[in-house]
Amino acid sequence: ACGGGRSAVAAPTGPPRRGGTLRVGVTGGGSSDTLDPHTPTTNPDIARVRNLYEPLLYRDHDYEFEMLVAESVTPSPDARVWTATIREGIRFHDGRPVTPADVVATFRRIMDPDDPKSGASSLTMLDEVVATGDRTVEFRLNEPVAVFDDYLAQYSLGIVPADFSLDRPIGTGPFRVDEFTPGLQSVFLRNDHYWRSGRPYVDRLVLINFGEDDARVNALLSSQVDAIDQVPVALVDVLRSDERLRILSSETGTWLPFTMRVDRPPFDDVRVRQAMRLIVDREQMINQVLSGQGRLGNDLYSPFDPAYASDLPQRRRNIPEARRLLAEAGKSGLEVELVTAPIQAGAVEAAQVFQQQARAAGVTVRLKRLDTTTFFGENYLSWDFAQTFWYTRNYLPQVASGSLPDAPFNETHWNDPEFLDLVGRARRTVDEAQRTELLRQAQRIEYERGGMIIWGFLNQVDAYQVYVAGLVPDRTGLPLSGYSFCDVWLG
Amino acid sequence: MSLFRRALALPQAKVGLMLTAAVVLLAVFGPWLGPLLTGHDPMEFAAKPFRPDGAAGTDGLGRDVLSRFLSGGATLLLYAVLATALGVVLGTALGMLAGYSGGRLDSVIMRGNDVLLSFPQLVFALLAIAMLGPQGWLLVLVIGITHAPRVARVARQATVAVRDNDYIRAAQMYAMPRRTILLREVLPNITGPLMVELGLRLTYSIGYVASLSFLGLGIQPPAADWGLMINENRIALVVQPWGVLLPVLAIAVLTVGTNLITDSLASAASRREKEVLS
Amino acid sequence: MTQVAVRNALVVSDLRVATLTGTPVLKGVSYEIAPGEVLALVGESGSGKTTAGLAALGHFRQGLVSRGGTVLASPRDGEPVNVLELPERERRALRGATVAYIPQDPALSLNPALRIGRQISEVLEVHGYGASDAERAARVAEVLTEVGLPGDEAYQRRYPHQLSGGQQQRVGIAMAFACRPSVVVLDEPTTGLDVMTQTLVLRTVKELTTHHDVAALYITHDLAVVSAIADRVAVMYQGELVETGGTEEVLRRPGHAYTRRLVAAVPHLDGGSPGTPASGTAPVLAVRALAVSYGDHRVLRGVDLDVRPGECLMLLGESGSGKTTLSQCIAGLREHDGGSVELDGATLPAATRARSAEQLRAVQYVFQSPFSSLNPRKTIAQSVEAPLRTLTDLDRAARRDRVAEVLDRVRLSRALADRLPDQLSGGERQRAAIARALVTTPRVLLCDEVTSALDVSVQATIVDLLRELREELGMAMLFVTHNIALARHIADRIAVLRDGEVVEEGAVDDVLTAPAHPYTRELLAHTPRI
Amino acid sequence: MFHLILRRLAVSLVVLWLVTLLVFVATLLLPGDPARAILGQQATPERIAALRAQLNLDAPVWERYLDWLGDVLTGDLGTSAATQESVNALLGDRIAASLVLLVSAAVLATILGLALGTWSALRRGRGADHAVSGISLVIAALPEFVIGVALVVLFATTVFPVLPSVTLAPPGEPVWSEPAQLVLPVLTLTLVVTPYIARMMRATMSEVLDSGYVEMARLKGLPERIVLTRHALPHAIGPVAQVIALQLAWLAGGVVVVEFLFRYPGIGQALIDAVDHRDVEVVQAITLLVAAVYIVVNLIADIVGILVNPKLRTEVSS
Ligand SMILES: Nc1ncnc2c1ncn2[C@@H]1O[C@H](COP(=O)(O)OP(=O)(O)OP(=O)(O)O)[C@@H](O)[C@H]1O
Ligand SMILES: Nc1ncnc2c1ncn2[C@@H]1O[C@H](COP(=O)(O)OP(=O)(O)OP(=O)(O)O)[C@@H](O)[C@H]1O
Ligand SMILES: [Mg+2]
Ligand SMILES: [Mg+2]
Repeated sequence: ACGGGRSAVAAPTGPPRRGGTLRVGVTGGGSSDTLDPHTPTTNPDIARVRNLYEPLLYRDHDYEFEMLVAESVTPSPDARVWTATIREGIRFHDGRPVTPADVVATFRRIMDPDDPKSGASSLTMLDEVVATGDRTVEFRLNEPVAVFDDYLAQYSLGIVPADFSLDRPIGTGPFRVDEFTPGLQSVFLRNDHYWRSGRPYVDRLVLINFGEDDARVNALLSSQVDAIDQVPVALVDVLRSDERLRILSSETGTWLPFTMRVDRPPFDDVRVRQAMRLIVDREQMINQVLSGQGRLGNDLYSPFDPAYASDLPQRRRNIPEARRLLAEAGKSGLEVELVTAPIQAGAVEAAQVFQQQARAAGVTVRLKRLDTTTFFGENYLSWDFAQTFWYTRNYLPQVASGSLPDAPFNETHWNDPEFLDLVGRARRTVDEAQRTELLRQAQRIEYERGGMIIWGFLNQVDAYQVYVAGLVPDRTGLPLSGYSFCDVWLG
Repeated sequence: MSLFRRALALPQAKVGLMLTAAVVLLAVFGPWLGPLLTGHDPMEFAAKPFRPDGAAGTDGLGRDVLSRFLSGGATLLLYAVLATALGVVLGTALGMLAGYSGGRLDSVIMRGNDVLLSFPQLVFALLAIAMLGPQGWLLVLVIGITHAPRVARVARQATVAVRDNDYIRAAQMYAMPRRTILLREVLPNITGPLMVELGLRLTYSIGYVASLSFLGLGIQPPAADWGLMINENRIALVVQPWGVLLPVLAIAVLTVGTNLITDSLASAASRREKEVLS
Repeated sequence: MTQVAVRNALVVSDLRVATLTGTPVLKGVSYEIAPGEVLALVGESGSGKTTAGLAALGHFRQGLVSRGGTVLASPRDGEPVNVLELPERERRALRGATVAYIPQDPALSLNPALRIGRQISEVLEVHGYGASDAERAARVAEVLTEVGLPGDEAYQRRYPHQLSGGQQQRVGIAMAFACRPSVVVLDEPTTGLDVMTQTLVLRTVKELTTHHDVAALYITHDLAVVSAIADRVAVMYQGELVETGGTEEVLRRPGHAYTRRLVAAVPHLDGGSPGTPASGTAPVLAVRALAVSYGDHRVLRGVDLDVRPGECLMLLGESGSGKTTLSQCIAGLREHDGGSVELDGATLPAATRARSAEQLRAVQYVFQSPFSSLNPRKTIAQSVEAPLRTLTDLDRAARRDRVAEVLDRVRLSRALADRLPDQLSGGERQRAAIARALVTTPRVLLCDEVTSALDVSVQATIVDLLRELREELGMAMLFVTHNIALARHIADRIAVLRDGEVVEEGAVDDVLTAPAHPYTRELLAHTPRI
Repeated sequence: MFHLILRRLAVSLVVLWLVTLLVFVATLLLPGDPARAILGQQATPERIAALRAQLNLDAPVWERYLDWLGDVLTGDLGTSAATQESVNALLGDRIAASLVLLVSAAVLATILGLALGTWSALRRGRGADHAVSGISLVIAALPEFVIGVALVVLFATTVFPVLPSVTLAPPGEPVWSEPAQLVLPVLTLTLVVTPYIARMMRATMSEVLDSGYVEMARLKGLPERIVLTRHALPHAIGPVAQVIALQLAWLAGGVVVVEFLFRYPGIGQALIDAVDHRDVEVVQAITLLVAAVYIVVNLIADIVGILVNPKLRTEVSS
């Protein structure tokens, strides 16, 4: 979907020009590449989904809500029923209008008990989806959820026709499929029925998989692609000095924390967790791991949430205090194994830096480096000390994904009764001020006792040729303006 | 052994020995030398990543490249030597047994050999490492096993050439046990090709360990290791070439050195054979 | 010296050749050969014979350079040219056309991947012999017939490996004579051939040279051959010609000390001291109806042999007759299919592994080639000690003493004990091998062609040594050979083996003077004598 | 000769069968759940269970082996766990692409290697020989990725940016539709392989040139050209064919790194991908394929060896 937000400032000036082919190099992907709107896994999957399909609403470049297939999404006073109104005149790629039946079918597909899609796990509160008018659909929940719109604003919840099949991957996105070769590339054409008139500007969009950093950067340097995502941060300065290129650096809420299991020794002792948090030199982390391309973290996530607890004091490295806490816990000379894998650029590097930093406090960190598949394999949720990676999310959806006992990815096995009570109440609280207060208290608990070391937020750094216009910084954490290419044009 | 003396008489062997010795010395004493020269521990953060600070700049995590380079050869060498030793010992044993026994045992061993040979090396490494994780002993094992069938071929061929010599028959006539015949009569007479193979395998091992590290399957971070350094610093080749160039140079010099020695061993061995024949 | 009036076909004067490092190989060699004449060039191994021969073609092996002298070769219809001064192109044109070469080992010199007809015709082609392919084809057939081979198409299409050694050598000769050269250089062309084939080859060479007026340089170290073929002899010693003259004259009245040594070493069929046949006593070694076959090929067809204590039996037979097979069966190195080998009346197990240490000690075997029977990586002492280690329980010091004792016995200086085989000469190696066989004081010693890989002069010393040892130690001996000339020097009795069967057996004198079997007679007839 | 070749063929088949066994067992031992690997981090337990059932991951091992072997024998390499597509379809284009890469590199390296080897054998001990030996020694000493990176820096990105550094074929069109993209990968592989062939060729040729029959050919007065082409070269073919075969077989497996580096859409890239995703069927297919290439190439080399050796060739007739 196309963002509203600020307008682009790039080399080509004047009004946007139509036409041309935009070739984008995207990190990752492989033979399991898919066009399924509801199971995007890798970056290329996400990039495809973002351009072919649209959910009811989504986050724009500033991480504010933006209505897409829906014109509005409003809660009932008790936040148990949410009503979405479909945008007037919106059509699928084949020209058929979007009907409430399509929306209902979409959610049935996602929630299919035999084959639940990625979005299903965070929609457990959803009882049923009912068409209530020509253009309205009701989402009936089994409990009040005050921020349900946030749950709907996911790229993996794109609206598709009721008769959707992967052989005819149709959505309402700015582009439609022309060709698709798993593991290699996809070619999309302009969707002439797109609801935002005049857009997209380019005729063709080619998304090309790149497994290798080298190959991707080299392809950009040798002008075989127009834009690439995820520039290795260490190369930012070099690429910036190249006149043919532009760097797109976005501040995001993406984080790459260390996870400590709070229910197993040695991290079941809160003093050990606190000591570990005091060991990290966060500035050094950002400098060494991210080459400075990041912002300081304070062991709290969701920095763009209005309820973010920015009043809590910034935690800094304090080795004497860390040693004291460890001694108190009887864990001086602690030895731990840190499980790491290249789950994201910088992950293995961060582990190495942490290993080095821990020495100062007399903590010996052994690195166990796995490949990504093994990392996310059978033992994924049972590592005592590991890492994880999340894109920008607001607080409550993030808690639902990772900080509740029944959350699908509760890596730290976080199960704090006081915290659960606060969060549960907040979820049901429609009043924003009241909710914010509850969330701040919950964050304070995580700040004091949590199992994650959140040392910073990563900037998203991408690069493109100077003749490409319309790419803007994006807070969601997805690269290249959130992979949204409908505002992009070629000078 | 006279083979060595003969080989050493060749100028290329001297050059090879010098190159190899230089790199080995560097690898062995580098870990002590590094901090003295640069003032930085190989693990310590000296500056931001890929900055031209220090003699050879910093690496992807801002550690001092020179210091890491100096301490990065030991593991590579150790693994390469161990893997070579394993492969040559295993392969020689199998090859000699096959070549000397002939018949059914020979066929069984050599077919097994063929199977191993046709199994792609890299897939083997990939699978083994995916199975058990990248560990030092596994690297040594994987590379050693990869070498074994190749060495076995050579050892078998050499053994077959020696087997029908009358001195082997004489030993049989004195009812010498098979093991003794293999060790005392056969082995000393196939040292020529085996030494060549040893050198060749060592050269391959070095490249192989480096290649596996390059694919992220070899020696693991944060170890300072030449192969790994190339992998880690490759993206910044244009900005901070030293992180790649120093280890590449060292590996190249080392392999060129071992290759030269191997070469001279080969020509010394073939010359010896010619002399024996004439 | 019959054709003084005729212009010499090849005149070599003051030829000097040295290695790249400067060591002289030929120190001013001069000789000349007239058309139709055969000059034999004799000399010990390494004296420079091949070098001198190749120089006639203007060819020096890699590592050797010419250091002066002239080689004048006269084409059939032209002026003599100095080969050494010709540019490379013209030298090539000369080779094969004016001066041709017949190599020592045809098995190595014929290209294994080319049909023999092709190999002959290509010489004709490059030298522009004949006007058409048909003419050349006819010449190939003709020259093959001249050397006594079938010239037909099918034969020409054979590959070298499909010919026997003698046939290969004759192809080599045909190749050399194909262009009707005026000079041929033959480098030991009969070494490695059996006597019958040797006679055939010698006869062919003789015929061709006289018939076509070709000057031949015949390189050899076998004086018997020299007397059979050469008109004149040149004796080479350490890169110099020490003596030249008519064959008769040189062989009868050798002037130079080296020549005298050479002549003395030639075994004589009619000289020597016949042993005393020990009859009556029970045989120490008895072979009964021994049969061996390889697949369908029956190598031994029921051989019976007796060797009595203290006796030497010579087993005579041409190449491939089964001599080695038989002796290895006795030694237990080869399994047999039928029959038995008995030691003192008791049957020996077929395989060495099944024999007792006592039996192993009693029967010892000396291999044909001293170059392959000693482990090149073990010192002489180690090799000689090996049987003691496995077959006796002597302690280390006792073993060492025994080794020293045996080395003395075979007249090997103790200084050589710690050398590796390749630091010894062939004769010394063979002594070491004999020492190894003697170290367990065997009752029967099997000697398989122990002299055939050695120089004539060395051969004589080994034969002498064996005779003395037998007298000193009183052991029985089976002496396997294809050289009937050695009979009187060593044996008491002879058994003649042919195609796996013993065709004649008897006391040396009886067999040599009154051979019963036609094959034995033929053998005797073909053995060249001085 | 024919029974010799037939026996060689039979041996190859047995080896190939053993390889299938090894491949199957080895891939079975891969840890991790393919289902989870396919679905990635965001997978829910229900989805994983559903997929496991669909992939028939719970059947007994021998049954799966027999099934798989039967399919392979009928030319069906199975269904990719990751994409749910037929492996044949998935790999078809990639095999073609890899073949193009391999064959061009092989042809180039063979020609270059033979020429250089012969040339330096003829100039043994002279400057040119030392130069060729030295250079090939250094290149042989460099791991392939180093050569690849160096070429990219030289010709694609930094020094002379004239060639593309990665392969981006329009979908549906074969990689060779843009030959410029093939240059660097082919060049890298060629540089890796050529030194070995050249060195072997030099050694073999030196030996042949020292042989009695070559000396004899010269003594017959044959011009050097004929000595070389008719008498020397044919004898080098047998042993060198073996080395070329080994190198080609290496290429088939070693192409992974190069394909990875140049993002070349061949089987090497598919392999790394498949191992990452525990896409067992694809790993099996590719491994088997590479093994088969190895076996076939060696078979051909042996048959060439038999054919150029008149002794073996005429075995039946004599
Ligand atoms: N290529 C060479 N380089 C250096 N020295 C050589 C070379 N070829 C031969 N020689 C030396 O030259 C001498 C004469 O060798 P040549 O082959 O002519 O002897 P020969 O009389 O033919 O011996 P044989 O009877 O063993 O054939 C020997 O001492 C030998 O070591
Ligand atoms: N291992 C074998 N396999 C098949 N045939 C063999 C084998 N060894 C020997 N022969 C054949 O057996 C026959 C006798 O061989 P043997 O070696 O006993 O002959 P020989 O009399 O010692 O000959 P020479 O004088 O050449 O040494 C020959 O025709 C030979 O081809
Ligand atoms: Mg000679
Ligand atoms: Mg014999």
